[in-house]
Formats: sequence, C-alpha cells, structure tokens
Amino acid sequence: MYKMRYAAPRTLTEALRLLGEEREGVYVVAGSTNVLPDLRAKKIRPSLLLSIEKLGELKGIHADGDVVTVGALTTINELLASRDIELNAGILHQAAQRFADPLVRNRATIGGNLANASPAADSAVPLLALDAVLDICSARGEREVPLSSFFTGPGKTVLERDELIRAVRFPSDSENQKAFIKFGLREAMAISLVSVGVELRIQKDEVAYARVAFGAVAPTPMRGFRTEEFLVGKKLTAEVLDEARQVASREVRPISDVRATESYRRHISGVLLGRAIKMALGGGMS
Amino acid sequence: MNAQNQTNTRLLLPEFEYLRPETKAEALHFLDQHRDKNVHILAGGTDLIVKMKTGALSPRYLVNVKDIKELSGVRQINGALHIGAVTTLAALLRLPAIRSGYSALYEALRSMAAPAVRNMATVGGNLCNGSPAADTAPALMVLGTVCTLSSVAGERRLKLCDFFLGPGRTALLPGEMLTELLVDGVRPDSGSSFLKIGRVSADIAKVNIAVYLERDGDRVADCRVAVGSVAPTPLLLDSVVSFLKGSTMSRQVLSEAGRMVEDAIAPITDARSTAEYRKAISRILAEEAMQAAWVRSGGEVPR
Amino acid sequence: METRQFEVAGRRARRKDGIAKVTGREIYSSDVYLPGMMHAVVLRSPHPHAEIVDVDVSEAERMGAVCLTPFDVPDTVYNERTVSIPEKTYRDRTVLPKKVRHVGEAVLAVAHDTEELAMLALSKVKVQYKELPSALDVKDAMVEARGARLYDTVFLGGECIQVKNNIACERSIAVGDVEDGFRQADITVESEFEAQRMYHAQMETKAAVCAPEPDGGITVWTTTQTIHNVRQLLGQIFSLPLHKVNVKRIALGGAFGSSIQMNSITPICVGLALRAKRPVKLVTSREEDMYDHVKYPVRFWLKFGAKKDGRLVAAHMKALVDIGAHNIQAYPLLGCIAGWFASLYKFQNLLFEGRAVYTNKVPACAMQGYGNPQTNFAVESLMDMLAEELGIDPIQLRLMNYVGVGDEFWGQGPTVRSIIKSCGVEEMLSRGAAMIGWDRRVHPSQKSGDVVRGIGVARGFHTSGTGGPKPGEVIDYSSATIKVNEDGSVDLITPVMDQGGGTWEAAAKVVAEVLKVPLDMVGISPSDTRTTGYDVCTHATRGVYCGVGAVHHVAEQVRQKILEFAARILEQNPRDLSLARNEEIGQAVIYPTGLPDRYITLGEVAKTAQIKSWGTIAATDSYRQKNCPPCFVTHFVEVEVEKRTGRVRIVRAALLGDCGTPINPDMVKGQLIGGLCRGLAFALLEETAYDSNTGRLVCGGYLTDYKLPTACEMPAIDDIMVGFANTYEPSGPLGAKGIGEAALNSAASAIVNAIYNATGIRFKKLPVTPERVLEALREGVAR
Amino acid sequence: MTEGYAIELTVNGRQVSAEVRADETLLEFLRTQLRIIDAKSGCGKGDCGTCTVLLDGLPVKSCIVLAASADGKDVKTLSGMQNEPLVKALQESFVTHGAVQCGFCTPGMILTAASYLNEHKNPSRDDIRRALSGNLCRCTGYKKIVDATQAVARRNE
Amino acid sequence: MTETSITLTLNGKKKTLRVRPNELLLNVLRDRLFLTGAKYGCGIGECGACTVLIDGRPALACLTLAVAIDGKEVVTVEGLARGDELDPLQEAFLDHGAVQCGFCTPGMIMTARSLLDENPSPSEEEVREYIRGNICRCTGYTSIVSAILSCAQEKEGA
Repeated sequence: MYKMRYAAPRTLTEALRLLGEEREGVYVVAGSTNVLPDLRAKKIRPSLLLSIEKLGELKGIHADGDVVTVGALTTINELLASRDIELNAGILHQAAQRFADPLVRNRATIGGNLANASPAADSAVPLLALDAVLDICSARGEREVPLSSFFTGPGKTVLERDELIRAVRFPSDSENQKAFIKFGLREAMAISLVSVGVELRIQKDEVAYARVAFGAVAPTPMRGFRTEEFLVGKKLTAEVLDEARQVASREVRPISDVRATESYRRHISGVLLGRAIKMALGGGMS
Repeated sequence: MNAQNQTNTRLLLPEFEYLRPETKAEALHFLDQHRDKNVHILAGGTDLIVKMKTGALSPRYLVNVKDIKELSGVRQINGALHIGAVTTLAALLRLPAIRSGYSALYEALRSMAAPAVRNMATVGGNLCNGSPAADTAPALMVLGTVCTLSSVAGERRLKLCDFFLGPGRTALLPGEMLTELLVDGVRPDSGSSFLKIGRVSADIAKVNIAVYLERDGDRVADCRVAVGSVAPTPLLLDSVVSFLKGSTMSRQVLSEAGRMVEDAIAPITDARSTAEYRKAISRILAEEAMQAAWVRSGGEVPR
Repeated sequence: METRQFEVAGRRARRKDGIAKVTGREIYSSDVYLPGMMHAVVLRSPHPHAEIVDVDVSEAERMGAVCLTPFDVPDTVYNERTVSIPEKTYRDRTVLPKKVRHVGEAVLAVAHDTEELAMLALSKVKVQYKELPSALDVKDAMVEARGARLYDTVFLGGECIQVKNNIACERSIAVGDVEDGFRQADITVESEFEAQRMYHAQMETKAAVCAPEPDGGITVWTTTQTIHNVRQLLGQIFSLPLHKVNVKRIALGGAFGSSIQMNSITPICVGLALRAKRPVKLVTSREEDMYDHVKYPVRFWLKFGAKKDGRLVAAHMKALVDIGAHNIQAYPLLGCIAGWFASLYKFQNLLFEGRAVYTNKVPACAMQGYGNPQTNFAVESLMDMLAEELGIDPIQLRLMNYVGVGDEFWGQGPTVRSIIKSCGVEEMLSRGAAMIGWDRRVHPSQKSGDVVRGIGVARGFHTSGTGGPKPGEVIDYSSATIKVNEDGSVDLITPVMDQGGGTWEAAAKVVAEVLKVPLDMVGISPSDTRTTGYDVCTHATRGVYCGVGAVHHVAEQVRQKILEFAARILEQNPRDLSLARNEEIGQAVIYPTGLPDRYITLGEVAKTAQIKSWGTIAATDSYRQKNCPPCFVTHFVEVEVEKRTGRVRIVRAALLGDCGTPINPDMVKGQLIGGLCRGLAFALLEETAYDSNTGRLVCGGYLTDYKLPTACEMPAIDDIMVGFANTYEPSGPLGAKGIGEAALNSAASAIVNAIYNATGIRFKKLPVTPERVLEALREGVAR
Repeated sequence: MTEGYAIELTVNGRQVSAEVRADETLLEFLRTQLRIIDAKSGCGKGDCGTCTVLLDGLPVKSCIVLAASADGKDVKTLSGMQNEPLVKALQESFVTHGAVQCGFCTPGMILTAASYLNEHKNPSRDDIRRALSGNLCRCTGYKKIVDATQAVARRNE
Repeated sequence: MTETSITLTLNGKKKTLRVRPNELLLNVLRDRLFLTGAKYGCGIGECGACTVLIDGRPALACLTLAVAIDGKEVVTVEGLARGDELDPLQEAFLDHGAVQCGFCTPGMIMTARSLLDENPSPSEEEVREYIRGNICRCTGYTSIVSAILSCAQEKEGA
C-alpha cells in the first residue's frame, strides 16, 4: 500500500540531511500551491513530503548597496509589500502584482515558483530580465547558478535531487527603465499566454543595456538574447521597434496548447515586446 | 451533588496518570514508586472505573495490569489450582476443572453480573475491591484459598480469610499486589456449594453463602462455611464449623446449623435489604448450601 | 374476525425503522452531532430546599465556558406539560428557578467544546445557597407549621393564587349520592392502598441539541413525545415567533411518560445555545435523569358498598398524590384518577376526593397510565376483597358490575366523556380464565408447603385519546399530510411521535389500506414542527386512535382526489371507479367498476396529473376524534411464592387486550408483554427511596441500587399467553383503538391478587418485596 | 505504527490536536475531522476560493494548504469570526446589497473581503475587485459583492 | 494529560488514534468516530446499552479505557452486517418484533451474537441468563429471546 510521510525540519542542516538521505521520492514543499493539485492529479507520488516552511534561514529580503537578495521562502505578497523590491526591482514588483491572485500570493513562494519550472512562471521572466543568480545549497555545499541557465525544460532545472534553492540574488535595477507585461485570458488567476519583461538603459538616445525575457513561449522561461543583441546600440525608432518585434517573434519557440496556438504566441510576443519597451520608456519615444 | 463532587457517569475526568507495565516486575516497580501517591491497580475496571465515575475513588496513578501475561491464566500443579490474579471471571467459568471440582466457585462465578462484565472483571479485582458482598470471596474462602501478595520486596502468602479487613480494606500493604490464588486439589468425598439472593438475577448479593464439606460415611469430617453481605467483610463462621465437624448429618443438624448461622451474624439494613431479612434468609441459604455440599460429597439427602 | 376484511392492517410486517435500529444507524437526540457543537453539563442542587443567594461562574468563564445562570435566563413562568386548556393549567416553574425545591434540581449550566471541559469548568463554579426547611413526607408537607413552604403563589391560567399547606390542587367529584348509596349497601369494604414512587428508567436519558439559526431562530432535536408543545413553550419562554422555532421529530429511546412534558434540560440547552451562538448538546447522565422525573405516587383510601348479590351501589375514594417539587399537570391527573376509578365499574353513586401536595422531592409526572395503574391497584384489590366477603367468584363480581357497551366512559376526567361502542370485557374474562386454568384456583387456606402458587385476575382499561363530542378541558386533535408521488408511491407526513410502540407503522398501514398501495410504497417522511400541523402529544394512548385517526381522515380525502383524476383519464364518473391493490405490479390500480382489465395504475394517474399540470394528488388536514373509546385489558397471572425467602416469581400469565382491530398484531403483543414486565417492576421490585435527612435518593441515582427486571425475571416464552378481543371500534381508524398504557394498567393488580391467592396475605403497599412478604408471613404466622 | 502526522493548532479560537495524513489538505481536515463546513470545496486545486480560511491572519485557499503545515498556526474560518464587528458588518451588507445568491462562495468571499478591509482603509472599486479576484462567484456577476464590500469600507472610514 | 497513539482493528479496519488516558471507549466511538450504535444508558455497567465485542467477546464500552484497547479488535453493531447483508440476528430481531424503541437493540444484538458464537444451540434459559446484563424497558424480553432462539441451531439429536 502506498504510504506517504511528512516532515517539517526546523533547520536547514536537518532539511538538507533528509534531502540527502532520501534518494527517491522526496518532494520539497513550501507554499504547496502546486504540490497539492499535482498530488491529487497523481502527477507525483512522493514517499516523503519535505516541508521547508519552518526554515527561517530561507526567509526575508535584503537590499545592500546594489545587490538584492530574496530568500527562497519569500511569498509573492511579501515581495509585493517590500519597499526594497518596489524601488530596486520594480519589474519584479509589477510581475508580482499580476501573479495568480491575492490568496495564492499569500502562500506561493518565489523559490517554489522557480523550482517548479513552469514555462509560464511569472516570477521567472522579471528575474531573468534582472539577470538574477540563484544560491543553491545541499549537504555537499553551496553553488550559484545564473537563472538564465537554471531551467532545462518544462518542470526541469539543474537542481540536483539533494539541492535546495536558498535565495535569489540580482543587481538593483533602480536606474534602469523596465516593464513587465503579462498577457493572460483574464485579469487574475490566469496562466500567462505570453509574458514579457524588459530592462533598458538608454544613453545618448541609444540602448546601452538591454535585458529581455519571455514566459510561456518556450519549454522554459527564456532570455531573448537575440532581441537584446538587436536592440543594443540602436536608437529606438518606430522602424527599429518594428524590426525588434520581428526578431522577437522569430526568437521565441512557442507551442500550440489549450491556451493558444504557436503562431498566435509568436505574434503576441512581438506585440508585447513593443508595448513593454514603450511602457519602459514611459512612452517617451524620440 | 454540589459543584465540587457532582458526578457524571458519562465520562472520566483527566485526574490520573496511566501506567501500562509489560511485566509483573515492572508493575510492582510502579506500585513501589508511587506507593504513597494514591496509586490503584486497574484490571477489569468494572469496579474501579465505576468508583471513579461515582466519586468513591480518585486515584492519581492507574497501573493497568490486565494484559500482563504472567498474571493471568490457571495452572494445575499436582492437583492444586494456581489462579493468576487477573484471570477473568469468564475464563474461570470456562474451565472444566472448576465446573467439575469446585462447585462453590463455579456457582459463585455464574451468579455474578452478566457475561460482558465477567469478560472484563478479574478474580483478583473482585477480591481486592474488598466488598463485603464479593461473590468469589466466600467460595474461595471455604475452598481454603491462599493468596500470594507480591511487592518489590518479595512475596508473602496469606490465607484468604485473613485478607479482608473491612469495607474496601484488605491486608494489601502499600506497594503490594495480589498476584496469585492457590486453591487446594479436590479431596475425595468432598463437596462444596454457593448460594446467593439478590434483587434480580444480575445483582449484588443481599446475602451470599458458601459451604465446603468433607464426608466420612454419614458424618461431617470437616467443613467450612462463609457468608457475605452480612458484615463489614465476608465471614468464615467457625462456630458453625465446630458444631458440624464430627456430627452425623441429619435434617435437625442442618436446621440447627442454619440457626447458628443466623445467630452468628449481625447484618445491617441498607438499600439492598433489611437486617431482619438478611438474618432470616442466611439461615435458609445455609441449610440449602450445606445440604447441596453434603450431597455433592456423596452423602444421602438428609431426612 | 373483522380484521380479515383488511389486506394490510392486522398483518405482520417488518417495521420501517427496523433496519436502522438493528444496525445501530437510527439517530436519537443523543446521537445528533453538529459542526462546532458545544457540550453542556448542568449543576444540580445538593439541597432539597434552598434559595440561590449568589452564583459565581467567573472562573468557569475564564476557562472558556459559556454559562447560563438563574439570573440570566428569561423568568417566564410555565407548566412544562401542555394538556389542559390554559385556564385549567397551573404554572409554577421557570427555566432555572432561583429557589431549588429538590435535590438534583438544575441550578445552572455550563457549555464548552467538550463534555469533559464543561465538567472541569463546572467544578469551578461557586454557588451560595440559603437552606430552607424541607418537607420530604407528604403528610408533613400539609402542615405548614412544620416550616416547609415550597411556594407562596403559583399561577392558575392568568391569575396568581396563594398556595396553602403546600397543597398544589384539589378536586372533588361526585356522581349520585354516595351517602345514600352506602345506606342501601348490604355490605361495605374499605382499605388504604399505597403506590410508590417509581422511576421511568427509559433507556435513553434526556437529551437535547439546539442549533441557533442565522436568522435568530433555533432548531431543536430533543427527547419528547410532543414536538409541537415543546415548540410552543420554547417560543413563549424565549419570545421567539413560532416559525423560528423548529423542533425535529426524531427517534426516542423510550419515554413511558417521562417526555410527555418538555424535558427540564431542553430550555436550558436552548438558553445556552442562544448565548453561545453555537450549537449546544446537553445529555443527562443516568443519575441526573433519575433526579429529573418519577411516577406519581398515590395513597388511597377506598370504600365500596354492595348488595348481597354483588351489585355495587356506592364507592368513595380519597387520593393523596405526592407530586414532588413541581406541579406537572396534577390537576388533570386528579380528574383522570377520578375517571379511571369511575369508569371501571358501575358504582351508581360515587364520590372522589383528590389532593395533590408539593414535597421537596423529584417532580412526579405521567408514567404509562397517568394514575391508572395506581388507581387500578386500589380498585381491583378492593374488588377481590369484596368478592371474598360476598363469597362470589372474582370474575363473576367483575362481570356483574363492569362498565361496558352503551355506558358512559370518562376518557380523561369528568369533562371528557363518550359512550362505549366496543367492548371485549366478557370475552377476555372468559378466554383468559380458560388460558390460565382459573378452575384450578383454590383458596389460600387449602395450600401448604414452602412454595405456594396462586392465580390472580385484574381487569383494566385506558382511554384511547382524549377526544369527545364536547371540547372538555383537554386539548386533543392531530394533523396529517399525505401526497401521492409521480410513481404511485406515497409520502406520509405526520407530527405524531412514536415511542417505539409502532404508531408510525400503524399510520403507514392505514394509508396503504385506504389508498390500496403496497405497504412498501408508503414512506414515513421525516418531519418537524415547520412541516406539520399540530398534534397535542403521544400520550393518553392516542397515537393510533387519534394520530392515525387523522391520517385515516386525510387518506380518505386523497382517495377521492385519486378517483377524480383517474376519472378524467378514463373518462368516467369517479363514482363508477374502483380502487384496488395489485401486488404483481406493486401498485394501486383504478378501473371502471366491473372492468378490472381496463385499469390504470396510481403511478400513471399521478404522472399524468403532473404532465398535464393538474397538480399533485395530496391533502393536508387536522382532525379531532369525537370519542375516547376505552381499550380494555385483562391480566391473569400465576405466581409462585417461596415462603422461606419471601421471593415471588411470575410463572404464567395470560394477557388479553381489546384494542379493536390490532393493526400491528406483533407490536400490540409486544406492548402487552412489555406492560407485564413493567407491571412486575411496579408490583414487586422498583421504588425510588429517599434519605429522610438529606432528601437524596438512597440509590444515589445509579442503577446499581435501582434494579430493573432482566430477562430472567420474566416467565418463559410458552408461559406467556396473549389474546386479542375480537372487537371493532366503529369510530376508530379501521376499527382500531389504543393499547399502549392499558397494557400496564391492571398488571400489578393481578400480580398482587395472585399473591393473595397464594399466601392469603393482602398486600396494600407496593412494591411487594421479599422483605415485605417475609415480614408479613412471619406476622401472619405469629398471629 | 502510524503514518499520521500529529499537529496542534488553534482553530476558531480553540486548541486542537489531531493526526493528519501527509497529503491531507487543511480543507479536508477542517471539514471531515473538525466538521467545520463553512469553508467549501469548489475546485480542489486553488482555482475558486470557496475554501478560503485565515492562516495566521492571512487569507489562503485551504484546499491547497497541507493540514500538516498548519501545525502551530492559527486557523480561522467564517464561523469562528461571528463576533467580529467587521465580519458582522460585511454579512449584513452582503444581505442588504443582495450580494448573496446561491451563497456557496459567500463565506470565502466575506473572509477575503474582511481581511482586505482590515488592511486597507478606503479602497477604490478596482482595489476591491482586485482584492477579491481570487474568489469566484458564478451567480452575482460580482457587482453587488463589490458594492456590499465598498459600503462597509465607507462606513469604516 | 499525555496523549498516546493506539492502534486497533475497528469493524475490520485498522485504525490509529491519539487518546488521553481518561477517554472511555464509548465516548471515543461516539464523539470522535461518530459510531453512535453503542449507547450510553447508565455509565456504570448496569444496562448493557454500550456493549461491543472486544477480541470477540462482549464488553462494556462505558467502563473501558480507550488506551487499554491498544492492539485489540473491536466490533460495534455497525460492523455486524456484511455490507447490505444483515446478520441473521438482525433479521430475526426484525421478524420477531424484538425492536421497539430500539435503544437497547445494538447492545442486545452484540451480546446475543457472542452467545451464539460461544454456544450455537442455547436453551431458552441459557439465552435469558446470557442477556441478563442487557436491560430492555420496552419489550419484556420475550420477543428478544424468541428472536435469538430462532437463530440457534438444532441441538444434535434434539
């Protein structure tokens, strides 16, 4: 008979120990907003639910100088409520506002959202745009992984079985101009059809720095490297924007599913990119 | 009935600690450990739990000995019965040896409560409860039962007739537990009998009486007579014994002995019966029990 | 036998609630569990008589308990039993009186998340009493000088009246001229008799669950014989409009009268729930229950005058009832005792003087018979004494004087009378005599040995309901709703409670009989006070005669509608249609009379009525019976007395019942045998004795020392013979009358008469315990 | 040996200790073990909000919260907040504004509204709509729910 | 008070519960598991309304500590019928009108069940003796005794 145990260690060391011991079938739970539906749908059949909720070490938001560190257990609503985030990672703040719904935001954690590796993960897109880095730990030690190389496929990441995300770090983006747009089927509780985040710095009318990220248009949330390349050094004229849209539409690798078709997603990706850039620049086009 | 002592037989209040020793030794250890702290042994619970519910007892520690294997069951060692103290009444009733050889005990057990209670209640519990009306008491007394009282200090043996000191009071010392009853083997030409009168079939005795007889031809070679519910403790009636011993059995002897039983006791009037009634029927029961025991010992029905 | 004309009534069938009951799935009030429910316990008085000076529940409240004290419940003065018209109803109590009048009277109540927490909180409550002189003996009570004064004033109807010498009420009723009657008598006999305080010991202790509703109303599940009277009392006490008080009809674990009034805990539970704004459950412990109610104990003085030939010419009865601390309808009780007395024999001239007196003991209330078994014990004992004086066979004397067909019968005191239309007295006396072997009966003087046997007879009766041609002082009517479903099955909705005797079965059978549907096509709907019309109470043996009478009345209306709808379909005149039961297809069928092949089923009629939008075939109505026919019983009992121990054993019994058509024969049988068992308890075993110093029950309220008969006290199966009189009550549903209370009424009397026949000793005080027998035998020997 | 996980928590103000399955949801625990039924089960995967309860004061969807993770926490359902003025006000306002139709979403809706109004003094209709966006209602079209909530918000100003 | 985890087999299913020492089996069955078949009648073992089978023999749930049934097998009236198929005794109680108010019925049936398990062909006397701890206030027992006897096997040679 299938049995499942539950453990809620109080220290990180204890959690990592359990994680290390339990080879097969251990499943890490934080806010459980994804775990329970998956359990019910029998998508997962863990032998141990390892709750990390009680690990104080994984909580809290620290902004020192130009680096912001967000504990993996930070809930989306905690992000929203954080002045530091609003000031230093506005794009993340914007994304958080569109994240699921107010109730889920009270439970869902940023670490969970990333580890779950949904192609549409709403927090991934802004964090990619923010060039975020993950602090990953295990009983064996610590390592850091750029978010851009964290995702390896739908629900897949570079996380080893015995590893936990401890925190997310990213440079403060206070002087960048940025925008996040989520395109879903409804205002709340929607899974994105496409989401786009951009971070730009304009110097002498030219794009000096560009970070572009897309959600729900590839097996993983993705950086729009080609689009970034295309943008850097350019003056953002209407023509350039038009072209940027096309670059983006070509760069994304969407599929057709219940929510939208591939071609529609490609098209929308371009459109959203344009809007995002305009939003970022506060419509101030030259 | 005031706020402090109002009872509620629907539940037990959380006023005690529960200890469940695995072995006799562990049980004795617990008893010793809490000897001064109002510790009580829980076996069948049919008396103890009732007393707790009705406010007659409020133990601080309950030591549940019901499941200790070494304390239950009956062994027959060269004729004699070694009865574990937590053997249930039902288990004893099912024992062919008791049915065939120890009529008094068998009849006492059968007269008690009802099957559900007999499945729970233990023989040791019935005795240690120290009720003057305990039905197994007179039966086991006339059968010459010796009890083993154990403590961490060791064991001691005591005649059952010396075990009862008063209502709810026994010879058990703090830290002691009744662990075994030893009943002699059945002698040839012997017989025993138990009789009881209650208000209804399943009831506490108004009077109960047990008789054991050894017959030598038409003479009573030896005998014992015990009565319950007529004094602070179950009584062995030596006066009657000395009269019966050696006498040739007859109707007159029976009725004389019956009269002596009636004279020997000074019962009280309570919720269950009156002193007068108890005296009157103790005589009747005595006669009938003596006759039954006599006949079982192989004697003729006296005329 | 008339019952043969029926296809369902009079035949054995499994009771509809049977499966639930044998599988443990029947839900009684004590089995109701609601989400977020609190559990309550009641603090009860340790004193027989005391004022409550002050209560301190602060500590209990600190523990999170919700408390209800005499100082925060409505002080509406009410009588917990509704039976008489208001102007004849005495009222002396409130939900939580500020003065306790018997040990065990509720002082205050405490609710918490669990019963255990409630108990712990209760132990922290402090109450300050001012003890008052108490009266435990009824004779003392009547001498106010001795200091006990339970009430200064009580209410009678609207007016406030003085209480003197603790006398709750008195009634004097005369027929003809008793003095003159005794002057005509050739012979008189007289004696005193005493019937004890006996505890109902219904298996389910009192229970109540109250859920406060979001609209400010309440839903109540409680042990009761009358959901509507409970509803009205609760509405009155808590000033709630009745539509916001819903009392659910729910299975009852026995009552025997103990739930004929609203249980004392019911309003306490409601008060707590309204305070806590959470559902509250309150179930009494057995010891509390034994301190809550008891059978009316009565002391009689009775005198008969008769002619040499045995014809009665005068009778005079004085009855003194020790009602305990509250007057739970003692006034109608006195009237009923008069009626039970007046309606047993044709005394020509009679005088009844009854008095009910308060004492500081558990309040007395109805217990199966409402004074009838007590009265019957006195009358039937004195009839045997008279028979002996006259040298007439007891059966002959009874046949000579009994009240029968054409005579006037008092169904519930002097104001509820009707003419008897069915009577099986003669049949039962003769058949019973044969069954028991009356001819073997010899005079006690001819018996010897340590074990003697004796045969006794007693006849009794009870009313079937309290209907009558005139309204009288007693309320009685019932209601019912019957609807035919679209498949031809039938829903029956009745407010009548069933204590287990089978009233609901009878109702279902009557519907099946009248509408010709198979019994298993009749469903007894759950019901409550919101969905039903009024029914006074399942008391006075009225369940079948009155309650099912109303069902029968409504069923006839539904029958008419069925025929009218069928007529439209068959294009016939309703009068030309026949309604019949067709077991093969399991339906009632309707066809043009004489053309059974052209039938349509009731299901088809109902379905067509739906499709064509004619409406549902249904009817709702109320109905009052115009009579109160007596259901007669006769008990023949053979006892064995062990002279050396005084023990009495019933060895054989012949139980005869005249309930008109026995709609549920095996249940009528069950009632008669159950009656014998409780009669045995009443005659030989049970009494709630009090400690004269403390006013507490000697048994402490525990069944350890209040012994109930077990299976071993009853005679063997083959030694209990049951017979039904072959009668038909024209005014009853399918010719039925009641049986319930009658089943007990003459049982004890027969046992006591049998003991006399065995020993030659006449016992006039119940119970006849071995102690009393032995004592009497010894005195007898001594004298 | 038990597979159950022992938890102790406060539910509607009362201490509860119980054993739960590892995969038992808080909703399941409340409804089946404690028989608290004002939290409803609408979708079982966090999509509808009828199961809303307050966990340490925050509204959450109890169908996607593990019962085990409520260990040591404080859980409140609507029935446990009957005496809170704001909740009372919302309940009355919902009734007077006809914001209740089938009523199945109402407990969750009121809980969410209450916890939001506790934090935000004078929200706009949009704020309220966003605050309630995790609670679905199929009957009312939300307008009257927002009206009812806003009416209370105004009173609280 | 400390809670203990106990495991019992209840009506054929393994069940693990945390109980406190003062909790009575009857209250655990009724208040916590909502098995309300066993009734409270007197609380002190005088009426038998709470009779259940513990390890196959009748016992009184009102006098049994829940902690003390760790590892034991408990059968309540709810566990008697096999699915929709009633126990022969349940059928017999229905057919013999042995049920009136029904409050004693569950305990009565459990006691009768164990009687027939111990002694498949009891005499009427044996039946009465065996059920003497189960009080019924309605029926006068006759119908109950008949119902039980109707389930008894013919004695060999009888």
